[in-house]
Amino acid sequence: MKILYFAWLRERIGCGEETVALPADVTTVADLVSWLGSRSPGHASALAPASDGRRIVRCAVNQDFADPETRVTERDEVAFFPPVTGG
Amino acid sequence: MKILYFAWLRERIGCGEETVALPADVTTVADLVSWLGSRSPGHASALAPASDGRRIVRCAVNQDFADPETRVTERDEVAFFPPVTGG
Amino acid sequence: MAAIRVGLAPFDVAAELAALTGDRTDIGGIGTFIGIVRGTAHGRSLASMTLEHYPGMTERALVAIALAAERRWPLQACLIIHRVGRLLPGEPIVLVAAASAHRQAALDATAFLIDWLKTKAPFWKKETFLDGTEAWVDARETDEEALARWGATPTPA
Amino acid sequence: MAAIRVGLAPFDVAAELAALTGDRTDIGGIGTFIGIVRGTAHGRSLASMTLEHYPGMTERALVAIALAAERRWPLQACLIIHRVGRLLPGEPIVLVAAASAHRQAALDATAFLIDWLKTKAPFWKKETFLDGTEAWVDARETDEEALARWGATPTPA
Repeated sequence: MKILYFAWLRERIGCGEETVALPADVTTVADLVSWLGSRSPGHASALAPASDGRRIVRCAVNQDFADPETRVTERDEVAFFPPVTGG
Repeated sequence: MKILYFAWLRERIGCGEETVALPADVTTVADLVSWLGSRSPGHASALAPASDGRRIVRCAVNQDFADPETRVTERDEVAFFPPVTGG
Repeated sequence: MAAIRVGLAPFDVAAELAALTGDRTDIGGIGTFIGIVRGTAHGRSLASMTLEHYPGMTERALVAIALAAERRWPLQACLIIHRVGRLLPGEPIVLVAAASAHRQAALDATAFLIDWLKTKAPFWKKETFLDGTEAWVDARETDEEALARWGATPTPA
Repeated sequence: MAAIRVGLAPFDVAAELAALTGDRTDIGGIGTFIGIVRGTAHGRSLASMTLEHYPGMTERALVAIALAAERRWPLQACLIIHRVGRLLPGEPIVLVAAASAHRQAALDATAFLIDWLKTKAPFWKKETFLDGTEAWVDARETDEEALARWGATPTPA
């Protein structure tokens, strides 16, 4: 699976793009966040929820905004990023 | 008094500007409209209210929008025109 | 800074906006509206549109409208340019612009400027159709309704 | 016609609007909004603003936003141009424009385009201050509130 990181997630994780082999039990965005968080302290810090439990990081699957429940497969392009601030 | 006419009032009256000597009993815009209406059939037609009595013609005294009750004197510049349609 | 202009000449939007903002770096957004002569009216083809105005009162009215916008919103600059004379379909008639630190103020002030201009500035449009006939444009009640959004007194009726 | 563009280059508003309208004579008004880099943030002087984006998703998102505007209002044309890379204070970041036969549709669609863009397009701003420090801009809750005006589902939280 191709994973992309943007803005301060990219900086904190130290890379903008990585390709991972997905474990069989990772089937949703929420699963993916948990699993990625175990890969390095940078991942864990970047993907952690706020201290009040609110989800900070946004996600897109195949370039569409996605929820924690959105299902993912090995062939998807998944991106993680902060709330957008364009315009 | 200097009187100006714009748009279809100007066309119907046949002039854009005239100078008149104000009778003593003309003290408001409403008085002025009545008195001007007696000067020619063109004036009467241009300044007449709509068939339902609604006032069609707008007025400005010294370049500010005015009401029928606005007072006028010999030294004022008074303009009559249709509702505005710019923009 | 409020700038207004009335004249025959066309305007260059980019140059006008550049002049409006100058070297300032406190502007976060500029809203603009450009009104354009349409090629048809009531289903008939237009040859041209002629704009008449009341010189002197027009400038006073436009300044008053610009200042009213500057009182209502924190604007860094605002601009009203209105053309007069004979214009062809597709030609711009009017440009209004409002610059502010914040986008909502810029957008709201832009709508306010054009709404007020349509009911409070002494311009009159005459349509000349391709068949040679002419007609003065009627004031639209929707323009007075648009004014009401701003809590404005309608122009004296 | 919806046109979108993402790139490093500055834009010429006059040329963009001319291209948008072409030879059409059915457009009565064009609303536009231009977003500009401000010279200060949180009271500190800015050296530059750097715009990062998600190539591919950005273009998809902008097309979706433009099409959503065209579904909601009778637009003859609509345009979104967004710059990326390093921009200096005073430089334009974004241009949105909506052209319609009627001014209210053009103005409303313009506000809609910029409101949606601010919450639904994958851009991120990083501020570089004169003292050399850097900070990613926080998303503002007022942007989500502006969205609510359009009856829109907020972006997944």
